[in-house]
Parts: sequence; C-alpha cells; structure tokens
Amino acid sequence: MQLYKPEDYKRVLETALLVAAEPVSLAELKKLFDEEFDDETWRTLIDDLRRDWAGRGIELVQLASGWRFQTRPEYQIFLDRLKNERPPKYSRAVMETLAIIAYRQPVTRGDIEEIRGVAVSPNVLKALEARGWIDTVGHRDSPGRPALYATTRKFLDDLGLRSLSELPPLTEIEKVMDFADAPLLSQTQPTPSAAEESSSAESAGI
Amino acid sequence: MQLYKPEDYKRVLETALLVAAEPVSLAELKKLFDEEFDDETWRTLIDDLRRDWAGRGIELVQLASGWRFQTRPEYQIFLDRLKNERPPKYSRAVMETLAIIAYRQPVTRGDIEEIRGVAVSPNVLKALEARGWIDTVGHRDSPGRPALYATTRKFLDDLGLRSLSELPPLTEIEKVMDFADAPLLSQTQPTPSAAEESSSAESAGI
Amino acid sequence: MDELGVVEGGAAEAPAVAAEQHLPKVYGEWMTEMPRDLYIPPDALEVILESFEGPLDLLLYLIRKANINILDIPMAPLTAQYLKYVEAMHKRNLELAAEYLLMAAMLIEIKSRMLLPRPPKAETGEPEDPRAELVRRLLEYEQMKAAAAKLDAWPQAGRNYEWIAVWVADKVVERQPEVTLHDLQVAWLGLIKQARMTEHHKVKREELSVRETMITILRRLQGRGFMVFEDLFDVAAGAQVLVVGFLAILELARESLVEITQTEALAPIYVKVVESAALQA
Repeated sequence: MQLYKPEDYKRVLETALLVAAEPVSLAELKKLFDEEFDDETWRTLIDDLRRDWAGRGIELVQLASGWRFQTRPEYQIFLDRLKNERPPKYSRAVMETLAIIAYRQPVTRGDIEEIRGVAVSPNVLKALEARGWIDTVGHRDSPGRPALYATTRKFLDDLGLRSLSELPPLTEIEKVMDFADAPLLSQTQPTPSAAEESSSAESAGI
Repeated sequence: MQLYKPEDYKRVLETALLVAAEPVSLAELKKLFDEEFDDETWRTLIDDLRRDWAGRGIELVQLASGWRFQTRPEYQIFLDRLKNERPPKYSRAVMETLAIIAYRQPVTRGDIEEIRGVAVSPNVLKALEARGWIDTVGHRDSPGRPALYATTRKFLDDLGLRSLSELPPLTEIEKVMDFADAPLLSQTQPTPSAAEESSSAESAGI
Repeated sequence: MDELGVVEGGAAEAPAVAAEQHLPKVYGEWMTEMPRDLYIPPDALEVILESFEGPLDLLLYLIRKANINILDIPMAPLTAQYLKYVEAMHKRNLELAAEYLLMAAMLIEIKSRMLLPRPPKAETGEPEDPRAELVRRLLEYEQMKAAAAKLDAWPQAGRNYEWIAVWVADKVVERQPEVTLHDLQVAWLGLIKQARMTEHHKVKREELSVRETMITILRRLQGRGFMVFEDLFDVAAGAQVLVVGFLAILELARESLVEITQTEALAPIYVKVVESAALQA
C-alpha cells in the first residue's frame, strides 16, 4: 500500500494506535513510515488525529510511556454492562502501601511499616506486584539488604499519568509553628525528590 | 450520559466494539442499551457503523461468534514495523540457491548441487517457488529431463531491479572478495585468471 | 496537665441538653454534652474496630473525632481512650496485633515523661516535647492515608475507562523474509569462496544479460510450436540487444534447450523448444 496524502499517513497512525496493546512512544511511531518527519510534523499529525476523535467514545491520550487510545469515562456505564469481571477493589492496606511507595519511593517494606505503624502483609506487596504497579528497583545497603520498591511505568499508565509529578498533590501537613520541635517535623514535608523526578520525566514527552 | 439521537447509540456501540477483546454477539450487544430495539434496527445501526469505517485501517467484520473490529490486511506491513520480533530470515541454503539461480539461470537442481557441493533439499526450491521468485522455464534434454529454474519478474520487482543486468555485477563481487581474501591469496598464489576473466565479462555488459 | 483536653476541645457545637438529671460525671465534673470521641453505637464497635489499619489509624481516629489539636495532644485522656479500645478489641477476641500493645506502652511512656521536668535541648535551648515523635508519625501517616484515598478515587484504566486494543488480523499476510541485493551478493560471494577452496568446483562467470535473454526466449517459446527466428528479435532495440539475443539463442542451442531448423538455404529459420523441455510447460 502506497501512502500519498497526509490523510493516508494519519490512517496508518490511527490504525497503529488502535491496535497497540501498550502506549506507543513517538520514537516507536516513527518506525511506521520510511519517510522521516520532524517532531513538529508528528505533533501536527497526532493533534489532527486527536481532533478527529473529539466527541466520540474514545480519545487519544498521552501517558508516561506514549500515546494510547482509551474510552471516555462517560461511556463506562455502558461498557460495564458487557464486562464479566471488574478490576480488583483494593483494601485500605493495599492503597496505603501503594501511596507510600508512590510518594516516598524508593522504600523498603520496613519504611512502609514505619509509616503505617503495622506489619505489611506479604500479600499486600504481592497484589501490587501482580498488578504490575510496583517492582523492586534495588536493595538498601543495610542489614538484611531489604528490597527497595518503586512504582512502575504501568502504574502511571494505568492512572493516566505522564509522570509522578501528576500524582494528586499531598495534603499539606498542619503548620508546625507552635510546636516545640519544629525542625523534626520539617523532615516529613513532601520530599523534593518526587518533584525533581517528575520534571525530568515530563520533558520527555513531545 | 443520556442517549438521544441514533448517532449517540452508534457512538456507544462503536466504543463497546473497539474495547471488546473478543467478537461480541448481537445478544451481548443488546445489553448495552436499556431500550429494546428489534433486529432490523440493530442491523441498520451496525451497517451504519461499518460504513463509517470504510476506507480506514480497521474494519468491522462479522465472525461466527459475533462482531469485531480488526485490521485490514493492507495495513499489516506498517503494523509489522512496530513489532519487536525480528523479521524471518532465509537460511544460507536458500540464499545460496537463490544466488545461483539468479546468476546462472537457467539451472537444474543438479547444477545447484554441483556448485554448492551439497544436496539441495526440495523444500529450498519449494520455498522460493512459493515466494514467486523462481519458476520452471523448461527441462534440460539430459537423462531424467531435470527442470530448469529461472528467476521471475516478481523477483526483480521485489528486489527493485529493472533487469537481471542490474544484479550486482560479478566483477564487483570478485573485487570485494579479492579484497577480503587478499591476505589469504597472497600467501597461496596470485591468481591472474580472476583479473582476466573479469575484464572480459565487464566489456560484454549491456 | 491537659486532663480535660478532650472534652474541652470539642465544645464548639454543644447539642441542646435534654435532661440534666441523667448527666454522667467525667473527671469529677458533670458532662454537659456527649463525648464526641467515644460516641459509637455498641453494635457498631466491632465493625469500627476491625476497620482500623493499626494503632496510628486508631489514634488518629480518636484525635480527629475529639477535634483536638494534634500539635498539642492531651496525653492522659488519649491514652485512657486508646486503652479502652484495645481492651474492647481484646474482649471481643479480635486479633490484636502486637503493634497495638506496643503503642499502648509508648503512650504510657510519653504520658509519664510529660509529668517530668524536661531538660532543655542543647541546640535550641527549648525543652524537647516527649510527644514530638508521635506527632510526626501521626501526621505523616495521616498524609499517606489521605493520599491513598485520593489515589483510590483517581480514574483508573479498567475501572473508570478502558484501553483500546483492536484485534490485529494477524497472519493474513505471512511475514516473508526480506532479501536485499546485498544478501544475494553475500551468498554468491560465499559460494565463490567455497568454490576456490575446492578447486574442482569451477564457478564460471557468465554475462547476465545473455542469461536473461535466454530465459526470455525460453518463456516466449513455451507452449508454442516453431517460432520464426527473426520474430525472436526486436530490431528496434539496437545492435547490442540483437547481439545478446543471438548469443542467447546460440547458448540455448548449445545447451540443447532449443532446436533450430532450416529446411533449405535462405528459407525461414525456425526455433522451437526441445520436445522434452516443452512437455511440462
């Protein structure tokens, strides 16, 4: 099949994105055509395609690992009628563990237990690993060399986030002025590391 | 979300079919809406949707188990480029056989075997015939009347050649080979024959 | 000390007092309102107890329920209430994690340290508050608890929307190996090399255009009877093509692939595929 008009290229791009089982990065998309287009042209092509789908049931979104078509939330009530199984509803233990890993990564199981004040059941971490939302990124150089957990790209993708900086912001910790031990409390302020990571990830998009 | 116009229903139907991992039967599709439409209405709705996708990269097809969106074969070549799997490769036997047929046509299987020094598996010739790259152009008038193989027009087309004379000339190949072989050759004996032969071949080209 | 902190702290919106004669006494004083902290219907207690995610969660619940300042926790009533809950959990045979008991011990320890005069901290000159570490942990946990709730409410693929992955009508066109001229060249090169090593296998060099013309002629003769010799040539194509065509026919004849006949001198020359070769065409 020969491609002539911009419309032809858009059709191929659309087809590739409709078919993709994972978000497709721009670098990947560029493999579609023999011709080499600059990023500006690609941006125009993608924007054009995105506009084509305005007001329809699916939309083209940019996620952490690339572009992907997904349904609009308004359509979910209809889609649910055809679904046989729903995604698991996680317990508070799982969600709190996930939140700690997401906002404080990389963390060990000990870190999580320290923050939550209770032991973390292995099933909790297993559930999150099975979902592909967290994985081990290394080991802390301390006794027992505990595993360090971090969230994955899939976690960002599944939540429709392009980077960690798009996580819902943490609620401000109460002002600590009156408190005697102010310096100690300041340790619990949101760590700047999350913001740093995200800004670099952000610039990776087109 | 409220559905009013036929267009609204079509959007939901389209979205549901784009999401479905497997063909969806009409009975299933009917679950989408609270309203009960007769089969005639459904048929109209589906036909309408199918027309919307005419000339695009995916099409709505009816299979034994229901309706499904799937890619059109023409788009396969583009989609293949996004796959990570490596393209299949012909074995050395196939490539050498092809080279012999290309450069020495018409040749019999015996000729190929003589040059390669090993028996040629029937599968090798079958693979090349199936590809439409070689065919039988006659039989040599010798015991057993062996088939004579030659390359086809499709072979030239697929390799982007206008004629066989555009195949890399032997002289060039020899030069490359001599260059690669140089240290080896100087140890044994300088072969003046190669130079003689090649110059005569060169002048005969059209 | 802050013994009455819990009751005082939440006095903002006192419900109308219905009957003063049944008021209970708390810490030696009449209670004028329902305590907000422990006002749980008895049958709901079990459900509530089970829903705590640990001692920090329970403490936060008590503090937030009583609407007290987390930065100035009245340790004695808080500890007392905490212990009541732990006791209730114990009575109902709920699985009581060791952390709850550990926290109880910690609360009692903090409470007792509050009673002692505190030595000023070296750097700041301010006395260190025994509650500092507890408060830090409570605040951090509360922050993560809120974050977990927000994450849970965040739109999620597969729950609030679906991803599209249309079926690929795969293998409709089987993927064929790609062959480039270079591949062909490499294969041929290998053959020549091999032929050189084994001297008796001579790979002869032959002019390709002659070979190609041989094939063309063979194809044209295929399935026909005799063809007039002249018809095999395209005079317009030029002398070189004619020469190659002639060489090709000679070569075909030499290889016994075609038969050339002429009944008498100057009569038309006919070319035909050798019988045996034509059989299978």
